[in-house]
Parts: sequence; structure tokens; C-alpha cells
Amino acid sequence: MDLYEYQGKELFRRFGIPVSEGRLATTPPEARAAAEEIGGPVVVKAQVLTGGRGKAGGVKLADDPGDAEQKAEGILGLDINGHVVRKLWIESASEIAKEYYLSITFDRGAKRVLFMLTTEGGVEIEEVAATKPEALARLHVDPLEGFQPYQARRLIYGAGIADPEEQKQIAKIVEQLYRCFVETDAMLCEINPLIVTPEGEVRALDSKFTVDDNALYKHPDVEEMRDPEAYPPEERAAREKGVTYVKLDGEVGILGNGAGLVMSTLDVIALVGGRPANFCDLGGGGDAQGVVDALEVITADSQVRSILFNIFAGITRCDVVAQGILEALSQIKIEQPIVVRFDGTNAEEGRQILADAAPPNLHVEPTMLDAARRAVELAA
Amino acid sequence: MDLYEYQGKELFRRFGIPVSEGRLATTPPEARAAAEEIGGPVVVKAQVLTGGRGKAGGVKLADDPGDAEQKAEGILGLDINGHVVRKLWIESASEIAKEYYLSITFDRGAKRVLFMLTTEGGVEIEEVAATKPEALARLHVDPLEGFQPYQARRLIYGAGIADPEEQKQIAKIVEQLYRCFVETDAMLCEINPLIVTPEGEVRALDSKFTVDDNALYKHPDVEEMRDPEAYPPEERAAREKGVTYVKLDGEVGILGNGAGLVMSTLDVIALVGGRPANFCDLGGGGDAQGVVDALEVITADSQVRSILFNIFAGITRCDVVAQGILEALSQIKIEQPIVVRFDGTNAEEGRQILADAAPPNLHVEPTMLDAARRAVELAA
Amino acid sequence: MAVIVDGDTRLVVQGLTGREGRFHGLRNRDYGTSVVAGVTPGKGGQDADGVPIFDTVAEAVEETGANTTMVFVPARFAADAIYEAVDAGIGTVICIAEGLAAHEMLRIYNYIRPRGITMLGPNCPGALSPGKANVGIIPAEIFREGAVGVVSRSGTLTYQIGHELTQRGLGNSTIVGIGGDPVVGSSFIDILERFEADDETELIVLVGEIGGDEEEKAAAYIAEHVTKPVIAYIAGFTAPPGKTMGHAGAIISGSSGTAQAKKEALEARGVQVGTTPTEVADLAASTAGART
Amino acid sequence: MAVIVDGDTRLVVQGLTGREGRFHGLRNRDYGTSVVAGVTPGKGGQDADGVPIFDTVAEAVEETGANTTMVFVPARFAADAIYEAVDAGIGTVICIAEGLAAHEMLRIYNYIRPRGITMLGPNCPGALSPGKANVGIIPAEIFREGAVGVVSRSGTLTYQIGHELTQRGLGNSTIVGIGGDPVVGSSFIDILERFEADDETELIVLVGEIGGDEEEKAAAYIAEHVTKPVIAYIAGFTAPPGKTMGHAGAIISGSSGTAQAKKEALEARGVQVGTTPTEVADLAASTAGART
Repeated sequence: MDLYEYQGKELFRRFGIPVSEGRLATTPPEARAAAEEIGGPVVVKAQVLTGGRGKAGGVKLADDPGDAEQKAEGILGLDINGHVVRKLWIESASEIAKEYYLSITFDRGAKRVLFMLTTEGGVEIEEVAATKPEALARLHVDPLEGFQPYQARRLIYGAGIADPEEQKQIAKIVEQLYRCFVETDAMLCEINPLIVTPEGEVRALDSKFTVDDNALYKHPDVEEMRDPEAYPPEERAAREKGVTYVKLDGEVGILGNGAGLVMSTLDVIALVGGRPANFCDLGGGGDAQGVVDALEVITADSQVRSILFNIFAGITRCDVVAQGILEALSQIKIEQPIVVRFDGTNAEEGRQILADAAPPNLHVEPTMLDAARRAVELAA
Repeated sequence: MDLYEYQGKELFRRFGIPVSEGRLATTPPEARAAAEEIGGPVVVKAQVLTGGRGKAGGVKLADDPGDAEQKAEGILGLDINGHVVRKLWIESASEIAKEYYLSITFDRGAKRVLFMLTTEGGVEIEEVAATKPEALARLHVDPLEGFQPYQARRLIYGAGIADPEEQKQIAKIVEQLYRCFVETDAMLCEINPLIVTPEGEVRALDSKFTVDDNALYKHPDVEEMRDPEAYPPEERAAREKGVTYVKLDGEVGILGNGAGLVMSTLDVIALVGGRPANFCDLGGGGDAQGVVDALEVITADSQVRSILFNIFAGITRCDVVAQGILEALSQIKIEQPIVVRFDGTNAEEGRQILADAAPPNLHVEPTMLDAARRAVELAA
Repeated sequence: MAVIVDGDTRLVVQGLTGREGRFHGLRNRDYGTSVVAGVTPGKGGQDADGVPIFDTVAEAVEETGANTTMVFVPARFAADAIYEAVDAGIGTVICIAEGLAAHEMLRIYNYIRPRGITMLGPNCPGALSPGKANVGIIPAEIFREGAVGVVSRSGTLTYQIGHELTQRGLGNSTIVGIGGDPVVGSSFIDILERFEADDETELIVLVGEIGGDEEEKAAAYIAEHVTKPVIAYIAGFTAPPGKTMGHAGAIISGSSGTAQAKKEALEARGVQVGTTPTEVADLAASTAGART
Repeated sequence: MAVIVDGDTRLVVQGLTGREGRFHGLRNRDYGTSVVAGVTPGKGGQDADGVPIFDTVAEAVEETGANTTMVFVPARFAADAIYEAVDAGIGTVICIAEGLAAHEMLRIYNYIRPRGITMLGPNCPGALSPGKANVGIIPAEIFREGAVGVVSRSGTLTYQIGHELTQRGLGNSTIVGIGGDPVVGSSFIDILERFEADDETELIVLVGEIGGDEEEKAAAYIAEHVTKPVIAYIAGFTAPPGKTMGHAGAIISGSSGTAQAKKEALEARGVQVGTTPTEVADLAASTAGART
């Protein structure tokens, strides 16, 4: 789960990482009021779960409350990479002497926690990694060792930060960021830029924060930060029903069990000349109600012209999926043809159930490739 | 550092381990007032840093506040294994259906944390270990793994606790006791007995709690619990000066560098027919002031008839010790003869310093054995 | 020989009394796996169709000599279950449960790794050595004994490919699902190393997917250490960047971790990559044919 | 050969710029140890009498090829220093600092142990292989080369015994102080194993003290695995029960861990136990004489 800048900063603040004072606003008058409360010049920042908002005009300096209201007016409603701006973070404007970069991520490959620090902040870290790799201090941390002060020192000396006052502040921020990362079950906490003011104060000027979905149950306070409206309506509906669904741009609705098989099905559909309308994974335990819910989500997409069930059952059982299909057909009006391919656990039982009920417009195919071809034909 | 029962229970309470309501009292009227506040029958319990207070008459049931005052009168001032009772814990009396035992300790040998749980509580655990070892569930925990719920299950099933309500409460207590142990840097947390009331409620009825001296700097709240009056006055004075000193019962005052060498010196003194008056370790860095402080502590013991300096210097330097001896002789009136044996780092320089100053009543000997014999002779 | 599971496997099922645990645990037994025990706290002394249930894994190990566990408990209890198994002396952990908190699994990985524990999953279908043992949820009836070792990040996709191999007359030494979670107990490399050392395995099929760089690392490892032919498949060519595709593992961020990049990395090291499961099976069949 | 430290030791001193660290670090160098670096955060680029100082151990290792560290920082910073060294690739840690929090050291022990790190201390005098290298605070001038390996929980007591050995013409292969804190990186057994394998060592002197059961375990190990003669000494026969005698390690609780119990355990396994350092040296001399 991705957090908005202001939410990430709220977590930073709780863990003692210095951030600027700010207020949330969803309307221009709220932006004005926020600027008044904060006093002095403010920055009006679009809150969107995507990058590139600066270039898209989503961040503006405002000299006074009136100006803040005006800037808010201009930013609210902007479409930034498909994300419509509905929230603004009004923040006390900072004077910036230096821009650094600090992050902590979950390095899947190394099976370690990875810190990165560079004095080349304010730009994309991938760019720094590519063009000035020597400027980027990286350090892996064994989670069983946990945070140790030397880690901050290695980062700071590695990045070439020589000012003792900065060293002291950053060492503390590194430690608190580690705590923040672990105690919120984060996958990524990025501060870019980590600024140094002309007075030498170090502060997080932005936040990028991703929390592990599988650990949200431990953090109801973070779970509450979820903004359902940040996601496309189909995905929102799917999430409410517990279906793993990603909207794509084609005509063949796809439903399978297991992410790998579903991705492979998407690829095969493309290879035989079709376009997948979605990614939809019934998951491991797929029960009949899950099938009904998934079909409901898929058919809500008006682009869908045919539906392909590609099931290779292991923990899932084909008979249960077959029952789900029949149940869905009895509950929802489904006009698109359905192509079914069953293999694995109880495949014959599943096929038998469908054969016995013999619903119209339902086609059982013997192989994945056959089923994909048929679904593409039917969508044509 | 050992904690009193009431201090350990205070820590238990902070970590969510259920204890009975109680009040501290140092006089009989305070005991009465405490009993009044608590209401109902109370137990008046001597607070001493030693075991066996029950047999010594240090724990009494009181039916009402008047009785509590009377019982307090009888217990205050008792000498229990050399510890004079100065504090009482007045605690709401518990009905006891069962007595269990639960502890967590630092197992030096196994380099693990050790849990022990048995339903044979209320007696010394060594006795249970010796007579009914099968009744004692033990479990080692790797500190890098930390607490995991299965640990509580293994203990509970291992101890044969079958009642689900007890299982649930004890599982929680086991978890909280682990947290308490780790987060206070304890070396031992023992609950004996861990009682079950007739209503099925599980509660810690006693506490034995030892905290790592080397970690006290992290826990000022625990450090504050130290009761200087609980220690013999010589040891108290030594502690204030930062000298490691244990009072013994003989005539030869002993001062060395390094615990092993000092213990060995004690043994050698005994072997050559003398009796050591103390154990006193200058420690690793022994500076001149440390020598002065240590001599002050040793000579405060009126039993001391001669003083033996046994120094084999590594990190310590003999010249520094020699200067300390001269400084002490100039500052304190020392009537006892001093025998000095120097070897190791800067031994010659040290001997030279003493030879140059040539204080009266100071004897330099070439070997540990010679020095021990001389000191015993001089004490005779 | 086979790898991970074989005739010496003595399996304890953590969560054998649950609906899914019982269904698959008993299926594993029906296949011929020595399912010696189940563990469900509070149900010690009961049995599941004759398999004795214990309160703790330690008891199960002591009483039955179990050496392998299948973890079938809900994700929130899986970390505890894994530690319990490992501390009770179990050497091979197969975690079917999915959705463990990533930080928990990261700690487990770093805890068990230097202790020499073998682990598959979380979020894995298990391991099947046809004719010897099946531990997990792989539908064994579609596989037969043979010389192809399969290692995969995805469950059902593995069945698909294994199924197509079977249709071409190719059997398997072992089918290993390493799991789709962000951190899993074994990497492709760990399993490739075992297949390389395994007498029964003559050909290896590696089934990857978008996200991470395990396939790229495997490519480098294969070039250095694997003498047996390897055929690969990568799922997710049509996946849009920046979207999580079901598996927590299957996410592409920016340019790295795409199916195309993985395919190129593998091909650069001389590994043939099929574009569909069908093509993978065809490549395997022709490679196996060429060798015999 | 010698054990722990020898001619291949390349030493970094953590805390070389401190008063004690500098004194002993440079003494070690004067003895002939390759002291290649010092580490003090913020003093990188300086030098201590020609030994280059680095801000981090990682830099020191990279620049100088250090393989051993001597930790001479205050106790509160020692855990951090040890992790820093180990994570920078240092294989041998000698921690002179004393008084680390016991829980911290317990975690360090369990962290480094499966990683194959060798550690002496905390609260140890280090290791001296006469004629080869001295790392720590052992006064090297009183020892000479020879065939007696000494392992001890106590610093100064070790010097005493080594000194008496020297007076009897016996030299040492290595003198190893394992440290007096409740948890130390190496046990008697770890060092006995090394002495047994060490060509130069012909006789072993074990110096124990009251508290714990390391001596009892060593006795059992000696009976099983040590073919070379072992002479032992135990300090603390006159220590009263229940009192801490300086070393956090040296405490007797109840009946276990007494000097008498340890002596009996050793003698039961055929180990000669001297009652004074002098007697130990005499026993060693006669044993060595009998063998040559």
C-alpha cells in the first residue's frame, strides 16, 4: 500500500524524523486557511500516488494565503499520470541549501534491508545510480542484527558528508528511519530530498512510503490511511470483494488461479492475437463465492467481449470453480461467452458439473492454448 | 543488581503481568494504613534481598489493619540471613488453588535465554529439578529469534497444564515475561509461586528479579530502585568510590588487579595459613586515585592487620599503582604494614618509584607466594 | 535421488486438522509420502484419519522422527510455526501458507540460512518427486517419473508446464515450487545447485516471472555452474509496469525485472527461453530427444 | 602454527586514538604484530604513530586487508564496534573492552557464531603467540616461544601462570584469554579444539575460576577429544557463595560452580589440577619433562 506524501510525513514525524509544518486541504478556501495558520510563504503540493507531479505543475510556491488559494485552484483537478488531484498538502516553505537523498528499502534479492544515501538528492535515484554511482552510499543491514550506529556512519562517510552538525542530525534520522521502516512493516521509506537549510537544519522535504499489505493487520493506524478513491473504480470493487484484479485495455476477460498462470494466460492471449481485458487471480483457495465475485468484477468492464477461465487446480478444486460459475450465471446476467479450461485437482468432476448443467454460451476446451484461441475468436 | 519483591512486581505490573494490589510500609502504622487502603485480609511480607524469609517468620497473614500493624511490628527488624528487615510489602491476601513456577534466566552455558515452568511451584526450583525433573518444562530461546508464541505452548504443554483458561493466561504471562526480561536487561525474572486462584485467575505472588549491572545505564528507572542500605557499609563505601570490594572475615587485606588474580591471591593466603580480609579488585585501568580509594576502603575494616598488593600488570601499569600507594600514604593514615608484589607492564619502574620513596613499613617481595607469606607473617 | 523430498521424507503437517491441511496432507499420504504426524495446539492425542496429532512440533519430532514439515496454518501464524519447526530440529520446511508479513519472512530467512535449513515458500505449491513423495498441493496425478527437474516461482504455471511435459512423454525427477512471495526460503540458484548434483535430473526447466532479479542471477549461475541443459519460461510479457500482478513478487518497477529483460539475460547465457508453456515443453522434448 | 593470532594477523584497532588503545596498540606493533589500521569515527585520514586511521572498519579492511580487530572502545560502544567489524568482513574479533551489557553480548554471540567468526572477550586480555604476534594487553616480555598453550578466563592470573612457566624454562605456543564476562565469544572447548589441532602445542594449561560450568564441560571435552596433556588451575576456593567476585562471571550460586566441584570434575577426567599458580607451573614442567 502506497501512502501519500503527507501520510508518510505523519509517520516520519511520529518516529522523530524532522518534517515541515503542514496542513491538508481539499478545496482552495481550505488551502487559504491552511496557509494562514502556517504563516509565511507556503508550498502547495498535489497529493497523488504517482511520481512526476513537479513537472506536471503539481507543486507551487505561494507567497501568501491568497496566493495559496489561487495555486490550489490551479492544482486541484489536475490529471497527473492518470491520477486526479483531490488533496493538497500546504506546507511551510523551506529555504534549501543542499538536497540529499536517503532511503531504506526491502532488498528482495539480497534478503537484506538496504539503506541508500547520497548528497546528489532532488533527482531520481535511478539517475544517480546510473550516472554517479560513486556518489551513492549503499549499505545492507541484516535484520537480525538490527540497527547499529555504525551503519549510519558508513552511510554518512560513504556519501562524503563531512559537516559534523549534519553528520549528527543525519545519523539520528538514519536510526529513526530504520525504526520507522521496521515498526510500520514498510517496504520502502524514501526521503528525497532530505534538505539542509541555510541554518544547517536537516529535514525531510518529501516522503515516498510503501507498507506491506500483508502486515497491515498489525497497523490499524496505517490501514486507516488507505484512500479508496485513489484506485480505479473496478479495482476498488475488486478489492472490496477480496479479488486480485488489475484492469487492462483489451477485450478478453481473464480469470485464473495463481498469478503465474494468469500472467502466462495474458501472454498467450496476446500471442494468439487477442488483447487481455484484465488480470484476475482467484488465488489459492478459490471458493464458489470467489468465482461469483470475480465474474461480477470482470463483467462490470463494458469492454469485455469474452471470458476465459484458465484453471489448473492444485489447492483450488475444479468442481468448486464449476459450481461457482453456475452460481454466477444464476445470479448475474452475463452476456459474454465463457470459455473454460480445467486441469488438475478434480478437473473431471468440474467438467462433469458443467456438462450436466450445460449452460448456454459456455465452452469447455481441453488445453490452455485451445482455450485462449477460442476466447479470442469469441471476442472478435 | 537484585530487586526487592515489590520492585520486581512493579516491573511485572508495567509489562502487564498480573500481580496483587499492595503498598510499601516501613513502620507498623504505615502497615496499618496500607491494610486499611487495600481492605480485607492482607499479607505482611518482609522485603529482603535474600531467600528463606518465610521460614524465618518474615511473611504473615493479617486479618485486619490492626493485625497488620501487629504483624509488621514483629517482622520489622528481624535478621534474615544477615539482612535486617527495614521494609514491608503489604499485599491483598490471595486465595490459592494451585502454585506454579515460572522463570526466565540468562543461561551462560547454553548462550541462550532459558524458560522454566512447572506446576510444582512454591518450593525451591532446585528441589523440583532434583526430585521431579520430568515435571519441569525447560525451553531455550535464541535471542535473535526472540519470543514466538510456540515457546509458551511448549512450556505449557510440557508442564502438563491442561486447563484452556490457564493456558491462555499463562501464554500471555510467558510472552510478557520475555519482554520484561529483555527490555529491562534482566539476568533473572522468577515468579514463584505463580498462583491460580479458586476462580481460575493466574497471578504472580512473588518476584525474584536481577538486572545486569552493566546495562543499568540504559534503565535509569531501574537504577533508581537501588537501595544502598541493603549492602554492608564497607561495600557501600567501595561502590561509591567505584571499587570492586567484598568484605570477608580475615586479617590480610588484599588488593590486586583482575578478579582471577585476586581470587587466586585469596586462595594462596589461605594455603599459607592466613585469612583474607576482603576481595578487592583494582580492575583493568587502575589509576592512582583508584589505588587511594581502594586503600581507604580496605583500611576502614578494623580487622585488617596487613595489606597485600598483588599486581601483575597488563593494561594496568605498575608505576601508576606505585604512585597511587605513595599518594595514599600521604593522604590517609595507614598503620598496617603493606606488602607489594609487582610484575608485568612497567614493573621495574614501579619498584623503582617505591624504592626511591622508601616509605616505612612497606615491603616489596619478588613473587606472589613470597608476598603472601610475608603478608600473613605481618598479620600474625 | 531426487531433491528436497524423497523416500526418506518423514512429514509433519502443521495445521493438519484444518480443512485444507487435512485435504492436502492426506492426499500427500495417499500418494505415498510418509506423513507421520500432524500438529495442532490443543488437539494433541487426536488423529486425522490415523495420522497422530501433537500439540507441538517438538513432540511430533520426538515421537515420530519427522524431518520435514508442511506449514498449512494461516499466514498470521506461519512465522511462529516455522520457528517452532526449525527449533524442534526439522531440517526441511515447506510453507504453503501465503501472505506472511515480509519483514517476518526476512527475519526467518536470515535466521534459518546460516543454520543450514532448507525452506520452500511461503506461498509455494511444495515439491513433488514423482514415485517417491509429494509434499504440498501439486496435483501429482498429472506428473510421472523421469529426468526433468522443474523449478518455479509460480504454482499453477508449474502444473501447466509439467502437464505439457508429461503429454510429450517427459517425466520429472522433482518439481520444486520456490514460492511467489517477495522473500522465499530458496532461490532458483539453490535449487539449480541441487538439480546439478542430482543423478536423476538430466534436464532442467526454470519457470520465472516478472519482478526481482532472481532469473538474471540464475542466468549467471547457470553459465558458471550448471552443465545440464536448462530451458526457461518467463511469465508476464504483457504485464503493464508498476502494477502488482497478484504475487507480491510479480511487480515491475521501471525498466528492471521485465519479462523481456529476463529473457535476454537468460538467452545471453545460452539458456533457451520458450514464449509459451507449450513451446517450453517442445524445447524440452527436443533437447531431451537430442541427448538420448 | 599457533592459534588465534600469528604471522598472518593483520590487525585493525578500533579505538586506536584513545589513551589505552594507543598505548597497547602500539605496544602490539612494537612486539611485531602487523598493526595495519586504526578506526576512530571522525579521525579518518589521521595516523597514530604512522598507523593510518579510518572512519569505518569497512574502509580499513578495504585499504589495508585487515583480518583481525582489537576492540578498545568503551563498553557502551563495543557492541556497535563488533557488529561493524564483523559486517566489514573481519574474521577474528578480540574485545578487550569489558562490561558489555549481557543481553547485547548474547545477541552478538548468536549472530557471529553461525557465521564462523572467532571472538575472544569481552573483558579479555587478548592472545599472544610469542615470537609471532601479540594482540591485546598481555605483557609479552614475560613470555617466550615454546610448546605450552594456555587458555584462561582471567587476564592477570594468566600472566602469573605464564610467568611461572617461563621461570621454569617453559615457553608458549599461544596464550589465549577468553574473557571474564558472563557471555564470551569463545569457550574453553573452542580453544582446546584449536590447541589439539595445533602442531606447536604439546601441553595445555587451562586456567579456570568459580562460576558457570565451562570447566566441567571442558573436562568432558578433554576426556573425549584431547590427546595432549592438560594441567588445570581453578581460582576461587576461598570465595564465599552468593557473592560476585569482580568478574561478572565469577559468582557462585548455591553448590554448583564452586572451585571444588570444578577441580573434582577435571580430576575425574584425568586432568591434573594445581592448587596454586606455582604448583601448576611445577606440574607443567614435570609433564613436559616426562614427554621430552
